[in-house]
Amino acid sequence: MKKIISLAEAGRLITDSSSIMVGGFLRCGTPARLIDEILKNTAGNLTLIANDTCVPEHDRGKLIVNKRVKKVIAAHIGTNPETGKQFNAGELEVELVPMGTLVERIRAGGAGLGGVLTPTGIGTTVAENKKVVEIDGRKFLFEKPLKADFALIYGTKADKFGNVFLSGTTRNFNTVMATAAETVIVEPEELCDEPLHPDEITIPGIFVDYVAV
Amino acid sequence: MKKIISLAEAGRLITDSSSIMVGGFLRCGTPARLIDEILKNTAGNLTLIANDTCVPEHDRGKLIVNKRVKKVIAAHIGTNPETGKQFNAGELEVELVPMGTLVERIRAGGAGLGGVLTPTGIGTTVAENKKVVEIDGRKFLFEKPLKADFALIYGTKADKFGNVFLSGTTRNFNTVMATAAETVIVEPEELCDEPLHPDEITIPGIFVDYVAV
Amino acid sequence: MELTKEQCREIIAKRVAKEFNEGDVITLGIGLPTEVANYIPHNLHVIFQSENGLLGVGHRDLSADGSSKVTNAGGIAVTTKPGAAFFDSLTSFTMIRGGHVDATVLGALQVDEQGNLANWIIPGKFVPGMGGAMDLVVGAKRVIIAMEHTNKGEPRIVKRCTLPLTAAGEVDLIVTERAVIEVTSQGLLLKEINPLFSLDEVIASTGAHLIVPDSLQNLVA
Amino acid sequence: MELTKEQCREIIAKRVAKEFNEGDVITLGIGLPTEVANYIPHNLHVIFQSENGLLGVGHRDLSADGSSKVTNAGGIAVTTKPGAAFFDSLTSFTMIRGGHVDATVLGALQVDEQGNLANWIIPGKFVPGMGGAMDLVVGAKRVIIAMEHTNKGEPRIVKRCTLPLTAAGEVDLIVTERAVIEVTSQGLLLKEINPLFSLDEVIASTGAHLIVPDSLQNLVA
Repeated sequence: MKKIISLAEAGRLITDSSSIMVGGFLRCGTPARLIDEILKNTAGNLTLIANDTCVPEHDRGKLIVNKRVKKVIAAHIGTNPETGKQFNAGELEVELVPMGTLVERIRAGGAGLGGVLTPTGIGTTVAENKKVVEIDGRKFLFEKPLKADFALIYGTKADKFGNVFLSGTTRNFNTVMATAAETVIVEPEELCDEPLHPDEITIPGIFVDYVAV
Repeated sequence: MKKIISLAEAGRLITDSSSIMVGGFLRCGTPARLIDEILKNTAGNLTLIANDTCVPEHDRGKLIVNKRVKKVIAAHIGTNPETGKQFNAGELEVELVPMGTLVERIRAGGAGLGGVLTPTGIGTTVAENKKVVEIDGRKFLFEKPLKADFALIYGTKADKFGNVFLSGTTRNFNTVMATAAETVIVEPEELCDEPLHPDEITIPGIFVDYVAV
Repeated sequence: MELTKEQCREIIAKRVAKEFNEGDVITLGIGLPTEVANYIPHNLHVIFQSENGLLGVGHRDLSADGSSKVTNAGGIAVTTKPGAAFFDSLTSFTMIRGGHVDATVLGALQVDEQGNLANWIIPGKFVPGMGGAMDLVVGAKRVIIAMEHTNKGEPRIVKRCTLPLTAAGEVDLIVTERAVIEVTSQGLLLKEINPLFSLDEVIASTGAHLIVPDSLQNLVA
Repeated sequence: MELTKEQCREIIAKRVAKEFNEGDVITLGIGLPTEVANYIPHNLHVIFQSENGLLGVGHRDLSADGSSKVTNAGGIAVTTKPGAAFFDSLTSFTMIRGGHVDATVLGALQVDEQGNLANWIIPGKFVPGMGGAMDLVVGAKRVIIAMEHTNKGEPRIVKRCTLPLTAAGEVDLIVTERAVIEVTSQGLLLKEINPLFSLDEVIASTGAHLIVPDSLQNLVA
């Protein structure tokens, strides 16, 4: 059985200077209520790892607006003008990573691999100061694994064993982030009394530490 | 729409000296009827990439017994004594790969990555003649991607778009092999008239070339 | 000949829409490339892949609100076509980087004679991030650039990109309102020209050498 | 003291079964390690992971035939426990290699003072393959070796493995019918001894130096 905790308790787990991975692609499949709980507390200096920084009014976008983040690692920040503003003002560090590289780096962290060898970014500024490896006549960029203190995961349904089902395009980064953090917290839309059917599980409970409701 | 073909037609696609990936973990989740079709034809000198060589009486095990295979790449061959016998007689080449490395090498092939950096095999004979890379003080083995001419995939259900659902522990290597071959053939237990629900798809149809019934 | 921005976009989107084969899997970039979907011939079945995790993108779902569970890569709620599949970002980029997407259509700031593409950084301007574009350009079997021929008269097709690259040597075809140009190992091959423009006009508005074949086709949008 | 093979296996399996904590995820190797599942205390909830793609392995499913869709890594049809999950080999080894499995129990041919493990090749004999063992030993948080203390009188716990390694320096604990031994940076620390054997007997049947602490516990199976 996984520890079922309240959203408030979950929010308090995130402390100053934590690194947090947050699932979601813009507003789709993102643990919005967990973010709101973080905002009720004082945790700042966070490192935010996410596909994007959403929009200023929603979930992880609000972490930026409220200046809780010191560094962003993301593939896209264009939908949240506040991210660019703070970056330009020197208040926020931003590491832009190609989306396919970001997801592979997180997977490497979660799967115990030493890194990623990707053709993406070769010949671009993304390759600057990185090792380029030639394999069978083609160039690949070595990219490092990514891990985090916390992963905040959205679930369409979850059970008490921590198993998660994700519907539609809500899967996005949630599945892979659930493997790559020290503490994984799921915010399900629905907590089911009965266990999910083993065939319909998107994230096996083994990866999940807390279900926050 | 994917080309729906007969099992017999599918079997004839496999020609001499092809490399074939075959899904399945022992007898579970393996395209047994496709193998039988190969055996009805003359294709030999095959390179077989699979988790194991099953047992002599079943599916890919029969390919070994019938001497259709010149090389095996697998994690385990112990359940098919014929594999060891042919290997000892110098009739069959065998490359043993740790299971987790095998699945990652196939994934790298399918996902366009340059290879795998794994801690598995460091300090063992598996590391012989391979590049060892030190990353942040830990040693990782560089392993090459694997691709094949054909992937023979089991499906519990499939639809006409090539989408596949896999039940129970039949997923095993089927999901990843479907990404890593030039031509991917699925043998479903059931071909559904209606499309599968997008949420219940284990292998998206984009990876599948033929559904054989 | 002066065309409005809207006319340019329509010509480009319509022409790109003719580039596909039955069953092709296509990922469209945001902006102009998205409009290509509106002009696919009705008897041609292609499948649109959305990098956020959807194969079989339908049309905009006007009944959905901001909390929709099925969106495209722009965050817009969409419907799905029969045979659609949902998947995670890992699988999405296995498709994209692994060569399982037949074609991608992207916009550009600059494209050059070597097929280099620059479409993500304008120096001095805010950089929104490359998103999935770098993976798409490297991984898709065919990279089609859909863009207006010039930027306020300034050539976008150049000898050598001066802006930071998105990917090196990956562009296959350039479609503008004036011409269709193929990137070959010999250089940029002019394939079609919009009869609204003269050959001289096209050459003059292009910052790179164009190989002009004897049999130049009309660009039919 | 002479124990039968069955007695040895029962002592070892029972003793290993006490090594787990509530909620632990455990992957058992084939052979003797599999028997550990039979002795887990009833009030302790642990989850068995099977490398072929199952979390929450139940017992042997006697109602199933050879075509069962739910098997363990030995190909045996099994039932599932409430909360079970199915997944593919990729996810299975993400769990295993990524450090998400709390403990693995494996057999051994040799283990040495540095925690090196040899359990997959006997020179001159047929090599069945390492299966998932190399990944398990490298990836599981805790590696427990469950084996008979000697092989027909020949020590299995040695100074330095002479057989080809499965993994280097990954073993944490060795449980035999005679003793429980921890692998430490100082060497092999004798923790418990089966009262059926004298300390001299244990030392004599071990091919490596054993650190013997003042407070030596009884091995209670």
